[in-house]
Amino acid sequence: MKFFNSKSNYLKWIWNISYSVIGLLILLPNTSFAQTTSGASSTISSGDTAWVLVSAALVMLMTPALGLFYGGMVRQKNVLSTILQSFFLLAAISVQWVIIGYSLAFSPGNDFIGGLSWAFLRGAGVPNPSAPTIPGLAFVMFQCMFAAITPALISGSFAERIQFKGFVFFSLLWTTLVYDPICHWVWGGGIFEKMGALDFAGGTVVHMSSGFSALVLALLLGSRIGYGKNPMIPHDLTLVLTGASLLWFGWFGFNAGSALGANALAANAFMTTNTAAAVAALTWCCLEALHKDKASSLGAASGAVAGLVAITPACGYVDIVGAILIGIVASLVCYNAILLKLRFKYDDSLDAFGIHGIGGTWGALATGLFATQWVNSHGNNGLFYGNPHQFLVQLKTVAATALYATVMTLILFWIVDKTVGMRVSAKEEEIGLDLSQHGEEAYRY
Amino acid sequence: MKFFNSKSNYLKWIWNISYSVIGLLILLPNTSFAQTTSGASSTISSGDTAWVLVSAALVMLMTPALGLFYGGMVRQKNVLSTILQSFFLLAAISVQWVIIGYSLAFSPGNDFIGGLSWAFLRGAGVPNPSAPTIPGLAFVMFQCMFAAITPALISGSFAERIQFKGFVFFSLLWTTLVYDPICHWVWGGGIFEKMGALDFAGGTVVHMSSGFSALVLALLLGSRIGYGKNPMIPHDLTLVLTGASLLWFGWFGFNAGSALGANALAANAFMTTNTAAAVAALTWCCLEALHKDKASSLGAASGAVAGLVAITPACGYVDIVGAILIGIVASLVCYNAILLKLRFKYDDSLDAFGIHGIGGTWGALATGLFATQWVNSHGNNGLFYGNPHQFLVQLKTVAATALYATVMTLILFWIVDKTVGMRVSAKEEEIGLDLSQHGEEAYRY
Amino acid sequence: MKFFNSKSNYLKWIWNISYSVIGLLILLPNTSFAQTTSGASSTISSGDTAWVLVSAALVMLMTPALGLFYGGMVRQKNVLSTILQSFFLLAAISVQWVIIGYSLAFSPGNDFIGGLSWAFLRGAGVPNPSAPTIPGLAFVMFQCMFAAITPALISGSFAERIQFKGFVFFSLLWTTLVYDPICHWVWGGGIFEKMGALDFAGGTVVHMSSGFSALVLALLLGSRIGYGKNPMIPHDLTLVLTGASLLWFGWFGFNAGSALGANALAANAFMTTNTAAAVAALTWCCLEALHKDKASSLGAASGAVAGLVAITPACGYVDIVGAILIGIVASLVCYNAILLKLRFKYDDSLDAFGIHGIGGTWGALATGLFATQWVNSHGNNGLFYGNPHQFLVQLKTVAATALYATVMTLILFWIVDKTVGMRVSAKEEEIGLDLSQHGEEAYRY
Amino acid sequence: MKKIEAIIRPSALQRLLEAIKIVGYSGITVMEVQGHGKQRGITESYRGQKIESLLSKILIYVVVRDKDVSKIIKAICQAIRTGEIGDGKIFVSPVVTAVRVRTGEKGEKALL
Amino acid sequence: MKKIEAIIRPSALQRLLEAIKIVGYSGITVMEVQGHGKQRGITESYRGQKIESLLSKILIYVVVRDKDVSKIIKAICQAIRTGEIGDGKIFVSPVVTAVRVRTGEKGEKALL
Amino acid sequence: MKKIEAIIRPSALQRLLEAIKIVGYSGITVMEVQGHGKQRGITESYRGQKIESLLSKILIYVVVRDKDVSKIIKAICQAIRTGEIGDGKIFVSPVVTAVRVRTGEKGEKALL
Ligand SMILES: Nc1ncnc2c1ncn2[C@@H]1O[C@H](COP(=O)(O)OP(=O)(O)O)[C@@H](O)[C@H]1O
Ligand SMILES: Nc1ncnc2c1ncn2[C@@H]1O[C@H](COP(=O)(O)OP(=O)(O)O)[C@@H](O)[C@H]1O
Ligand SMILES: Nc1ncnc2c1ncn2[C@@H]1O[C@H](COP(=O)(O)OP(=O)(O)O)[C@@H](O)[C@H]1O
Repeated sequence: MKFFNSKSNYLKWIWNISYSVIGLLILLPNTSFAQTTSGASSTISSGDTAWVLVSAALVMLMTPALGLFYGGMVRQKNVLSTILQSFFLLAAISVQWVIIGYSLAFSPGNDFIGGLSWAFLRGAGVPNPSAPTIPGLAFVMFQCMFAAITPALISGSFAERIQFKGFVFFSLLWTTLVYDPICHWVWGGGIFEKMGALDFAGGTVVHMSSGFSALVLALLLGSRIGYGKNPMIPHDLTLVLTGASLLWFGWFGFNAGSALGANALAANAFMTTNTAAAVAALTWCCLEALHKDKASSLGAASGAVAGLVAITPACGYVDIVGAILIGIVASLVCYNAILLKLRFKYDDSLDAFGIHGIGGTWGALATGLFATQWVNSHGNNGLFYGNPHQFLVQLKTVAATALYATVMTLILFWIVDKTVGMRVSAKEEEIGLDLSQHGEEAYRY
Repeated sequence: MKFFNSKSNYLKWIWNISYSVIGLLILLPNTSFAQTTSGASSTISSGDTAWVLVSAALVMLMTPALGLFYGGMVRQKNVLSTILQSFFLLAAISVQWVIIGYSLAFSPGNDFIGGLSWAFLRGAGVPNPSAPTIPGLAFVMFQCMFAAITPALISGSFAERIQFKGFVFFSLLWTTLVYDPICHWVWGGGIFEKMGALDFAGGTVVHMSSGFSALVLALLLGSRIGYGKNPMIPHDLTLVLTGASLLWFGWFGFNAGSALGANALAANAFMTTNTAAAVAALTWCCLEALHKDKASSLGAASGAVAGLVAITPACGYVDIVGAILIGIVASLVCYNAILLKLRFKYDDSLDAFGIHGIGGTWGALATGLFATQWVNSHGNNGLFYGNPHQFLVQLKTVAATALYATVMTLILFWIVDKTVGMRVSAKEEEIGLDLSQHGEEAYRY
Repeated sequence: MKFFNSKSNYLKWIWNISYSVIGLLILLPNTSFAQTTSGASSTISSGDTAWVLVSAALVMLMTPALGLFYGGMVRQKNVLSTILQSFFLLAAISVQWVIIGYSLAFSPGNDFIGGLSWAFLRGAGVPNPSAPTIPGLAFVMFQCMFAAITPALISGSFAERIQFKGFVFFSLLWTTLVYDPICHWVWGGGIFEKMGALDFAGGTVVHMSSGFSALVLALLLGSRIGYGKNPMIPHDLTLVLTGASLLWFGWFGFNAGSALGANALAANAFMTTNTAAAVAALTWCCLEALHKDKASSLGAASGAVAGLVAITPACGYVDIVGAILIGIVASLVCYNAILLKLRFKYDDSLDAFGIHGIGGTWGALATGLFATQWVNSHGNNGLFYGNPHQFLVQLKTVAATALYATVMTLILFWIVDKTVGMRVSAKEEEIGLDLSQHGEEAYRY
Repeated sequence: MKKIEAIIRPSALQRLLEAIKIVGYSGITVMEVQGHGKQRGITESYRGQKIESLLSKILIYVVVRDKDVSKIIKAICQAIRTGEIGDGKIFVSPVVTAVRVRTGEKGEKALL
Repeated sequence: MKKIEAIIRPSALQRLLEAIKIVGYSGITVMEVQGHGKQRGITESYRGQKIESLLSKILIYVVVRDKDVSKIIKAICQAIRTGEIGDGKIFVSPVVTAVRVRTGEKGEKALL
Repeated sequence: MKKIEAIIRPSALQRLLEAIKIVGYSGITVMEVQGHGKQRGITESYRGQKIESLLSKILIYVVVRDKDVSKIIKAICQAIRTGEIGDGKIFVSPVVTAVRVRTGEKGEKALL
């Protein structure tokens, strides 16, 4: 069987990784941390540092939480592979980030990408200019967790039918060539930042980029065998609810942590985040009650996540009214996006596009509508506060992000599919990815 | 079947909610956040802010954790409905709180209830007087999470037999008319505060109010079909233990966060909380070992929760000796309260009264026994430290809370039962609430 | 059956505990907390306090997380007993610590053990000298959580065949006579500290001590019935992954919290912790891919934990290069240690020795290799930074810890086995510990 | 010997077990199944995907001496009949022999 | 009366249910089992311990009138055959009688 | 053809599978059941509610040619007998026919 013969591929992969790691280790002087603990420590705020470190831990938790959320939604035979996709990316991207990702995203470069001068965290001993009151490494790690969860979000679209090897290669390439650049555009001094785009915690860079890539992958990979005929129904909704709850919990770090300090702005982001999630969960339940007479737990969880996605770019720029409206509309659009999928019969298994792509787009645009300098004087006003220009800027970033993510995913899919392979064989799919890709079963009596 | 015909009820409900939301939106000027980020920011402590924001996140996690704790204890066919009751309330009360609850509880009013002047968080941009070192919104959100978990606690008593619609209406009314006022009495400048009652983190307002209401509901709803004949046994104790662990974890935010700052008082509350939980868990295990020769995992979890409940009002006023004694007695009284239930044959499904009602009452009284100004100079001494008056005050608040919660629950039950309906039909109960109320099943091969 | 006749043992136990508690309560003056909230509060940093309190909560979560991690790995009939072993120790050691453990570990004493002068936390109202910027009780509670998880780590070796009573007695004795002294040696001013040993967050005191004791217990208790013939395979890997994820999350508190402040050192520990965990998870997956052509989810989780164990003593002394190398080697040695077990046919059920014993030893030694004063000027340089002496010191502490833990465990096992009994009967083992020791079953339809 | 299989509501399990015990059989095997008969499932819906659920049932199975068959059937019906759809079905089928592994006893001796 | 047991791939369940419904039987019982036939499991490995896995299968079981047996078998084969190893097996065994608990009806009347 | 059902301890499953394989049958179906025979359960207690537990058992089921019945029974007994209560039971019942879905083969050919 094919999956018993891939040793050589693994070997190559291990070799390549080892080679580059060792190579870089030799090149690097060991002075990368010169004087971490001294330096300009007088400007460091212990309160801000405590908050950002906690936030980084909270965001870290989101990646495995996403694994549980997704893992509960697949069929039993694929649950481990789905959870592992998130868990593994937490590990893989954590390494990618400290070696090269942080540098590509944040080190000085051009409008489109940073350089390699901060590879291996060289120079991260001093505070990053965008977070002057916290140690440089706190900022690095906070951002690291964002990089880890973003490709994991995509995994909702190709669940239950992707090769593990193909998944690993694709995700590493995608993070390096899609996430890191867009992160540079938005927060690393790149083109979006220069255009004055507002994205507080990652509407474009996290949710849109992953959501549109997810759509492309779902289309390129094709549907699961039996899709549309056999029911493909969550195998454990308690896992889904646990995952969604931990996501909600972790999202406070994601959004309020993006204030990069423990201050009124963080409190505002905390409030808008919670409010939008709550409103969206209620809205989704209402829609279900209207459509099929019953609110469901999967619906409540989906709604909450949709609201959290949509408020992400806006949370530090909008007030309570903005948060409520963003939450309501988030559920309206995502709920219908998911129904569309059933109509057009593409198989975005766990609705990564329906929730992150659509929700992220709405959030990015809504920031251009509801942003107000009353909330954040370093932000800008949106359309409803008399500044239509901001909405235009947001529109442009939305279009650019969607386009870039789509095109790059097409290219990367093609490359990985031709070299390592992306889709499992029909037999492996029937047996399930847990057994065929990992030689394990989740549950046993 | 009846549950297929309730569309009109849902429609009405959605209409009502939308109507009021939109109405209020129109009435409100959009200046609700005037200058959030500026203001008297000079007095804000980033350390205190970090701690309270984290605490708010920890308390948020408690509500779904409660869902898991309760969800593991019901039969498989009701697990989703039970988890959803908590999850949904997190959403619903989060919205209620920012719209109207916070104002009812904390805005200036009379001795019994606040006003509507802070509806939609108007004025929350400045620090609340009771927490001058943190942003106003941090205080709002911290308190929001308390409001969300309190009605969720009740759900332990009516699990496995309540209509989802009835549950939603009842809980919203209960929060508005029972929780918000009592919160005002205790922390919002109301009658209890004026009497000098001590309730550090919510013994009366959270645990007693929910516990006594739970008892009333259990009696009014009647027992589950087959109660006393068929075993009604936890379907997944790993879920119960997971939930209990997360509750313990979140309770540090609940109790130590109630110091509203990162200081020695918070550290004391952290210590007393952990100690009482630990002592109570051990005591419960010992009682089981005596009674039936085996300590059980459900017992350890129940004991820990009983201890956490009992220490809640006392944690910022007592020292280690107080914490140990409160923990021991908490398990003694709750353990026996649960056995009473079996004698008197009422069906408090998951012992919401036995643990929160009884444990909360003991905690509120114990605060009047063990409180000492050595620990908290802003507090008061209790009976054992020479101040019998404090015990009397605590007695009064206990009686008033129990009475108010009982009477109001009677009234609200009657109203909701006559209009929306509270109990499911026998057939729906047999099928299980997951299928009959939500059209879902939790587990699937 | 034997396990129905043990009432007298329980009674004795309860009596002993009650007796000592009450005795101590009478002896103690109630002034243990004199002026907690005032005192030298001017030096307290709210940011540092917030961080350490949060870290304490994170470390608390690790103990039940370990329960889930281990619980998923045993067979279904033993899952509750396994989770309960961790949960119960959280309670039992929390009480032991505030009564006597903290004093034994940290109060002034000789080189080998502290005294009893700080029993019942007397004097903990003022900051501990090693953490001058946080309230004394914050330090006490942070350390408490370390004491709780350490004996829980051992439980991986004797899972599925130990008597609950024997387990309880052994663990309490072990904590008092093994953990508390070693903690004193390392952090309480004892012999290791005087030798200049570096152990940032507990490589020797937490992981080696538990790991070597685990090995001894596995050998003394003997293998599970059928070991080597019947497969003894994880019954729920989603639980394992959930536990591992929460461990990773909590470990940020464990390691970065050990900086005892929110500062650049904490950020460094955060980064090295995450990096080592990530690298080790990847390495383990690669080893599996090489050996058996498939990376597994159990492997990824095991690797992450191995990396976290190994970086623990080093996290505040090494930089990114050290973290990467420590992570890679951690997986190499632990992976092979586990295979050794299969060769030598001893039954370390869940590889407590293979991961904590071996990983902890490697971490302690590696600290002597990679430590650098660039990272922590209060630390020291290691061998690779020109200071071979440090490596020798580390070697000595490693040897002493392994020896002391081994000998003491031999003695304690003998005592408890002769008095209370350690191993369950064959029939109880066949039925499973959940039913035979706790009268419960985990799952039910 | 006959094998009696009853497919019943989960909530009727306790009553059934007692009824069978009274007739004098201690050997009983129970399994969790799903099914539908006249009683149909309920429509479930997951993000727009609809399926009709099967209902959770318990299959209880006891092998008895030929002469006890009608006694057992009567006892079961009495114990669990509610008169509502979903009460369940009983199937009786032949068994050639039974063996008690512990002793190697064969036939009816192995049953009790 | 005959009892027809089919042990099939989980993914074929829906098609099977529909096939049986078309023949006219609404009473069906389904259970989750594990097994292997010609199709062997895959080697699993957990920290060095190896075992050969059994495969997850569905056992579907329906009691029918004698005259419907061959119709049902044909319907099942048509519905789920892929021609690959792992398609499943059908076993037919005798049933002496059937009882509808709700009404006490016996025999073939109790089936439909 | 006969259907052989053995209800055994979970811990005996591996040995049983090997024993059956040796006799020459690769087709085997396994399911998780609960039960009690002479061996009774243990009293469980949950917050004061007591019940007697059923014990977890494995039901293993294999359809064989008539002539192999006694061989299989002997193999099973040898493989898993400990002499303790709880060793398990074997039931043998008639099977009318068997069908291999993949090929449509009927009868004993379909078994192996
Ligand atoms: N002919 C049959 N073959 C197999 N199982 C059946 C059959 N008829 C009924 N069942 C099983 O019995 C269960 C109970 O049937 P039920 O709906 O109570 O029957 P009725 O409504 O005819 O009284 C069903 O859920 C199904 O699992
Ligand atoms: N002789 C048998 N006795 C019991 N169960 C069997 C037997 N043969 C097959 N099975 C069951 O049927 C399932 C499907 O068999 P399958 O592998 O499709 O057979 P084949 O490859 O011969 O077509 C197996 O997994 C097993 O559970
Ligand atoms: N007459 C019977 N009918 C159905 N199942 C039975 C019968 N007798 C025993 N069993 C099943 O066999 C299992 C093992 O029986 P066991 O206790 O080992 O029998 P014994 O003690 O007589 O040797 C029981 O748990 C039960 O599930």
